[in-house]
Amino acid sequence: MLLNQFLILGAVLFCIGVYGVLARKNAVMVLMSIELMLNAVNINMVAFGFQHEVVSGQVFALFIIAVAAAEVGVGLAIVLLLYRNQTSIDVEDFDLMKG
Amino acid sequence: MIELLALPYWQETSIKLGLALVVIPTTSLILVYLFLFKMMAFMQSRLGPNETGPYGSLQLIAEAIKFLQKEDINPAQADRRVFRLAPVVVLASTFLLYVVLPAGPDAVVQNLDTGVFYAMAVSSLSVLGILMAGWASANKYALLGGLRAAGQLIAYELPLILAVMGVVIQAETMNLQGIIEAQATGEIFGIGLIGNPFILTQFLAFLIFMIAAQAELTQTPFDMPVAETELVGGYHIEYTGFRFLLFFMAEFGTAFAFAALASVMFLGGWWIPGFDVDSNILNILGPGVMLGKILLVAFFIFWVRFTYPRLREDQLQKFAWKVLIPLALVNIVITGIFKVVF
Amino acid sequence: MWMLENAFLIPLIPALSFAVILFFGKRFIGADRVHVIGITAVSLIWVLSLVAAFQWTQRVEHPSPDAIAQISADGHGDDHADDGDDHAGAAMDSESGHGGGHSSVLISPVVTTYSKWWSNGGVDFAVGTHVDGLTVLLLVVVASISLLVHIYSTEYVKGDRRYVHYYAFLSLFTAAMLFFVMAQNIVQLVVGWELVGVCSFGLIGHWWEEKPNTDAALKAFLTNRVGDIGLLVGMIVLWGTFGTFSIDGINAAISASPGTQHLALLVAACCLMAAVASKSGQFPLHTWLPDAMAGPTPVSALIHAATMVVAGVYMIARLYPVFYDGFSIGTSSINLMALIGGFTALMGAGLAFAQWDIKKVLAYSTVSQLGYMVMALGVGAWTAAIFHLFTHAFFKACLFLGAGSVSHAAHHTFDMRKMGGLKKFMPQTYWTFVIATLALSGIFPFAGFWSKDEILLGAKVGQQNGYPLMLIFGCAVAFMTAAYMTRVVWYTFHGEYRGHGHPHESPKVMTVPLWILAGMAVVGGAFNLPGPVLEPFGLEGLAHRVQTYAEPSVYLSGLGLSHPDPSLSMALIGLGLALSGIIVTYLYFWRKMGPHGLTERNKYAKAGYTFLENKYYLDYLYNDIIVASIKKPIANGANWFNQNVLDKAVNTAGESARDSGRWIYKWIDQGAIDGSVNAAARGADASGEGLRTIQSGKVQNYGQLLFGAAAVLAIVFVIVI
Amino acid sequence: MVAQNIAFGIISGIVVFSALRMVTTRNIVHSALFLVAVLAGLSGQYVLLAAEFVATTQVLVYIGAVMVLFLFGIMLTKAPIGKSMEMTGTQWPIAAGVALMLGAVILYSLIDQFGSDRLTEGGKIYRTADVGDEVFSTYIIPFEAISVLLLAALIGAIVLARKD
Repeated sequence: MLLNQFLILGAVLFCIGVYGVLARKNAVMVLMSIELMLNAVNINMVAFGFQHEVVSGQVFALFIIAVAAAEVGVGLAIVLLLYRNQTSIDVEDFDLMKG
Repeated sequence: MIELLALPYWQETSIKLGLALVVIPTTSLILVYLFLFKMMAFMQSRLGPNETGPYGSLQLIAEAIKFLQKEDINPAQADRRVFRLAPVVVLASTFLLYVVLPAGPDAVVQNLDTGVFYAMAVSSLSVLGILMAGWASANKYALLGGLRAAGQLIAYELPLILAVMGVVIQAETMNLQGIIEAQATGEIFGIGLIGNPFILTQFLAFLIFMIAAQAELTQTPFDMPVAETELVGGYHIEYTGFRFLLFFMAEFGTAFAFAALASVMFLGGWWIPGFDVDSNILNILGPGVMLGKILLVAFFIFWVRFTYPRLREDQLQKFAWKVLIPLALVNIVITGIFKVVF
Repeated sequence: MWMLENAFLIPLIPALSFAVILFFGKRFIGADRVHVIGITAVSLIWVLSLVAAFQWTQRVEHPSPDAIAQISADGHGDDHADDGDDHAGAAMDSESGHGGGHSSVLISPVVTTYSKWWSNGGVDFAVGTHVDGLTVLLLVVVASISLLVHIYSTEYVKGDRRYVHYYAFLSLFTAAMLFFVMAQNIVQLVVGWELVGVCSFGLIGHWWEEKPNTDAALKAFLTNRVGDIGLLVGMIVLWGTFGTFSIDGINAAISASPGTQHLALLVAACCLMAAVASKSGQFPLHTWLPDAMAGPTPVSALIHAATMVVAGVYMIARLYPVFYDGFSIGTSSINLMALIGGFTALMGAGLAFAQWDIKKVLAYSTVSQLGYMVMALGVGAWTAAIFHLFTHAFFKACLFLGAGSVSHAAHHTFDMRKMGGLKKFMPQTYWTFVIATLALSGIFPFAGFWSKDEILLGAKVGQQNGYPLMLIFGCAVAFMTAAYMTRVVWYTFHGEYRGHGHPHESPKVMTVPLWILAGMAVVGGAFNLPGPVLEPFGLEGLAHRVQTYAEPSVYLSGLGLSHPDPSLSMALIGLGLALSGIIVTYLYFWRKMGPHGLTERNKYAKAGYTFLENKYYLDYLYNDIIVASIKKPIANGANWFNQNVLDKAVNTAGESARDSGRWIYKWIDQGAIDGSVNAAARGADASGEGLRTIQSGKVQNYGQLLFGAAAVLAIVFVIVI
Repeated sequence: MVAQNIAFGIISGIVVFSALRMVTTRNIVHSALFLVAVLAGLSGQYVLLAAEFVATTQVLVYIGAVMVLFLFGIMLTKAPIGKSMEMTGTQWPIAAGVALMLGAVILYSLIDQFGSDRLTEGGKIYRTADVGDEVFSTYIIPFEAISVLLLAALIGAIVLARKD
C-alpha cells in the first residue's frame, strides 16, 4: 500500500468537508461537515503513525475524536439555542454582524 | 481444532461465518420458544402454544411463515429507502456482535484484541437503526419512540461500558478469550479449583451490567420506546411482515448476545473446571457449557421482563445518571485501587 | 521490617477515614457519631507508628547488611570505619566511647519507591516513602497528638454545626502531615506541604460565618503562599543542581562531596528559609500564627504541636545537608537561619507578655519555641532541635488543650481578664497546666529542661566556632519564657474569679488527654538523657536515644557534624534563668512587689508596652505601609508620568502637527495634491463600497475568504519553494 | 497486500461517494446517514492501518454517540421528511471553487512530496495495550486536559441548552 493512498483520501475528504462547511445552509450540516474534516485529519494521523512506526499517531487520533465529541456536544447545544431563539437553523439567516 | 484441519484463512472464515449465520436465528428462536412462549405462559398462568408439534415446538415455524406471508407495507409518507434500511441496520448490529462471542478456545469467528470494546461499539449501532426507523416511518408515535429509544440507549450505554471496565481492569485485557483465561487461571484465596469467576469479585459490575443490558434490550421495565399503551408500539409501529420479523429477531438475538457476554465476563465462559484452558476438548464441550450459562442469564433477563411494571421516562433517565453511572464509577475506582495495591 | 517498607499505609488510613467521613458520614453513620471513624483510624495509625518506631530501633540495633550505608573513605568517615565491620552489637558498644557520640554504624533510611507516578519530558516523578528515624519520630508524635486531639474534640466540639466537616478535616490534616513526613522526594514534599496548608485553612476557618475567622484563615493561607514561592524556587534549584527529586539522593550527594555546590545550595537554602518562615511562623512571616487562633482550640493544639508549624522545622531537618552546606553552619559563628530563629524566639517571647488572650500567649510562645528549634538547627544542634520538637509537641499540646478546657469552663472566652481563680474550680486542668508550664519553662526534671539545655549547649559550643549571640538570645528567651508562662498561670488560675457564671471542671474525656500529655511533659526528657546523668545508675546504654535512633547520621557524618559534650554548668545556668524568671514573676504577681502600674506612670514603659501590644506594628507594616506605599506611589507616579510626560508629548506632537498641517494645507495640499487626493478618495470610496459586500455578516462568506486565502497562500508557497 | 489494496479501493469508493452525497443531498437525515457511511468506512481504513483501537473507538464514539446526537438534534429541530427544503446556499459555486483550489494544491504537494512512498511493511504494529501505555505515560497531561475539556463541554452544553 502506498502512503499516499491514505493521504489523498484524507485530502479529498477534507476538501469535501470544506465545501460542505462553505456551501450548506443548515447549521447542523455545517457541523457535520466539520466532523468530516476532523476525520480527514485523523486518517492522516494514523497513516503517518503507521509509516513512522510510532504510536503517537493513534494517540492523537483518539484525542481528536474526544475533542470532536466535545465539540459536537457544545455545537448542537448552540444550534438548539439558535433554533429556540430564531426558529431557524439556516446559517444564512444569521447575519447580524453585517457591515 | 481448527488448526488441525489447517484450512486456508478464507475457508476457515467462511465456515465460521456460515456457522454464525445459522447460530443467530437458531439462538433467537430458542430464546423465543423457551422464554417468551413457555416460561411466560407458566409465569403468568396462561396457556402457551401446545398444539403445533410436540409441546408446541413448531409454533415458531408457523409464526415465521405467518410473518413472511404478510404484505410488506410502506407508508405513503415514509422515506422509503431509510424505512427499508432501518431493520437491516439493527440486525447488522446484532450480527456483528456474534463475531467476537467465543464458544471454545478456537470456536470464535474472530478473536479480536479489543473484543469487549468491539462488542460495546457494535451494540451501540442498533440505536442508529432505531432512530432511522422512528424517523422514516413518518409517524409521530414512531418518532417519539425513536427519540425515547435513542435517549435511553445512550444513557444506558455508559453504565454498560463502565461496568465492563471493572472486569477489564481485573482481567488486564479486553480480549474476551483473555478474560475467560483470567477467570480460569484465577484463584479465590489461593484456591484455583473453580477459577475465579468475576461474578464474585465484580458482583456490583455484574448487577449494573445486567440492569443496563435490560435497558439496552428495551425489555420491561425499560420498554418505554415500544410501550404499546403509550406509543402503540413505538418505532416499529409501521413495520409489518418480515421487516417486523427482522426487528423481532434482532431483539432476541441481541438478548442472547448480551447473555453470552455476561457469561463470558462474569461466569467464566466456556471453561469447565478441571480442564486446561487451551485443551481441544473444550471446543466440543465449550459450546454446550456456554449455552447453559447463556440460558441461565437469559432466564434472569426474561424473568425480570415478565414480572416488573414499566418505569416512567424521567425515572429511567434519573436511574441511569444518578444511580448506575456513579455506582459504576465507584466500582472502577475500587477495582483500580485493589489492582494497584494487591 | 514490614511496617517500614509498607509505611504508606499510615497516611492512607486517615485519608480513607477522611473520605468515609466526608461521603458517608452524615447519611450512613450519623453526624454525631463520625468521631468513631476518625478515632478508630487514628488509633490504628498510632499503633502502626509505634510498630514502625520499634522496628526502626531494631534496624538500628541489629542492622541487616543491606541497611548499612557504604561509608566513603574520605576524612569524615574515618572515625566510623574502625568498628564498622562487626556491626552486630557495635551500636551498643560505641555508645559511651564517643562521649555520647552517635553510633558508628550508619543506617541508611528505608526508601521504597512504589511506582513511577508520571513522567513528563523524560523526567520521572516517583511516589514512595522515605522512612528513617526522623520520620518515625514524627510519625509517633503526629499520631499521638492527633489521637488525643481526636478524643478531646468529641467533647469540645460536641454539637457543632459542622461536626462531620470538622472530623473529616482532622483526618485529612493528619493524613497530609503523615504523607508529608514520609515523602520520598521533594515533589511529594511540596504536595504534602500544600495539603497541610489547605487543611489548616479549612480548620482555621471552621466557623466561617464570622468575618474575623475567615480573615484569619485567608491570612494564614496567603502568608503561606508567600513562603510557598520560596519553597518551589528552592526545590527547583535543588532539582536543577542534583538532577533528582529524591531526598535520599540529594542528601547523599551533598554529604558525599560537601562544599562543591555551595552557591546553589546557598540560594536553595535561602529560598527554603522563606518557606520555613511562613510555615513555621518565623520572623517576619509569623503574623498569621496568632490569628490562626480563630479555629477551634483542639485544632490549634494540633497545628501548634504536631502538624502544621513543625512542617517547616521538619523540612529543615529532612534536607539538613542543604542548609548545613548552604549556610556554612559548620564553620560560621552566625548565619541567617540561626539569626532568624534566635530573633524569632526573642520576639515571640516579648510579644507573649502583652497578650490578654490566653491562646495568643500560647501562640506567641509557639512562635518563640519554633524560633528556638530553628535556631538550634542553625547552630548545628540537629538532635537538640528535633528533641525539642518532640518534647515541645507534648507540653504545648497540653497547654492548648488546657486552655481549651479553661475556656470550655469559662463560657467560651479566651480573655484572661475574665478568668482568674480557676484553680479551685478545675484542679485537674490546673495541675496539668502547671506541669506543662514548668516543662515549657525548662525546670528540672521536666521534659523541656533537657531539650532546652541541649539547645543552649549547642549554641554555646557550636560546630567549629561557638554561636555567642545565639547563646545570649537563648538565655534571654529561657528567662522570658518562664516569666510569661507564670503570668498566664497567675491570671488564669489564681486570684479572684473575674468572669461570670459558675466554672466547672471539664469532663473526663477532656482531662484524661490532658493528664496523658502532662505525663509525657514530665517524662519526655528521658528519651535523650545525656550520658553523665545516667552513669551513676549504670544505665548509660539508655542515653541519647533520640540521637541514636533519629539522627540521619548516614548523611550528617559526611558533613562532619559533631555533638557537644554535656555540660553541667550550662544546665545550671539555664535552670537558674528559668527559675529566676518564675521567681521574678511570682514576686510581681503574688507578692505585689516590683513596679506595678509602671506602664501608667512611665511613658517609656508605656510606649514599650504599646509597642508590644501592637505586635511590633508588623501588621501595620505589612498592611498599611508596605501595601499602601506600593499602591500609592505607583498610582501617583503613574499619574505624574501620564500628566507630565505622555500628555506633554501628545500635546507637543499635536501642536507641531497642527502647525505643519497648516503649512502643508496652504502650500501643498491646496495647490498640487488636492486633485489627486480627491481622486484617491473617490477611489477609496468606490472600493470600500465594493468591499462592503464581502462584509456580509455571514459566517460562510468569511469562511470562503479564509479557505480561499489559505489555498492561495499555499499555492504561492508550493510554487516558490 | 493485494487484498488490502482491493479493500482500500472499495472502501474509499464508498467513502468518497458517501461524502459527496452527504454535502449534496437535499435531505438532512440522509446527509447524516451518509456521514455514518463515511465514518464507518474510515473505521475500516483504520483497521487496514492496524489501528484497531482507533477503529473501534471511531465506531463507538462517532457512530454510536456523535451521530446519534446529530440525528437527535436534527429531529428536535423538526426536520421534515422529503426534499422540500433547499439545503445548499446560493454561493455554492464559490465554495466549490475554493474547495477545488484547496484540493488541487494539497494533492499536488502530496504527490510531489511522498510520490510513491510505500507504507512500511512488517514494521512494529502497535496494539491496544501500547496505545494505553503511551496515553498514560507520555501523554498523561494532554489526556487530563482532554478530560477537563470534556467536563467543560458537558457543563457548557447543559448551560446552553437549558430552558430557563
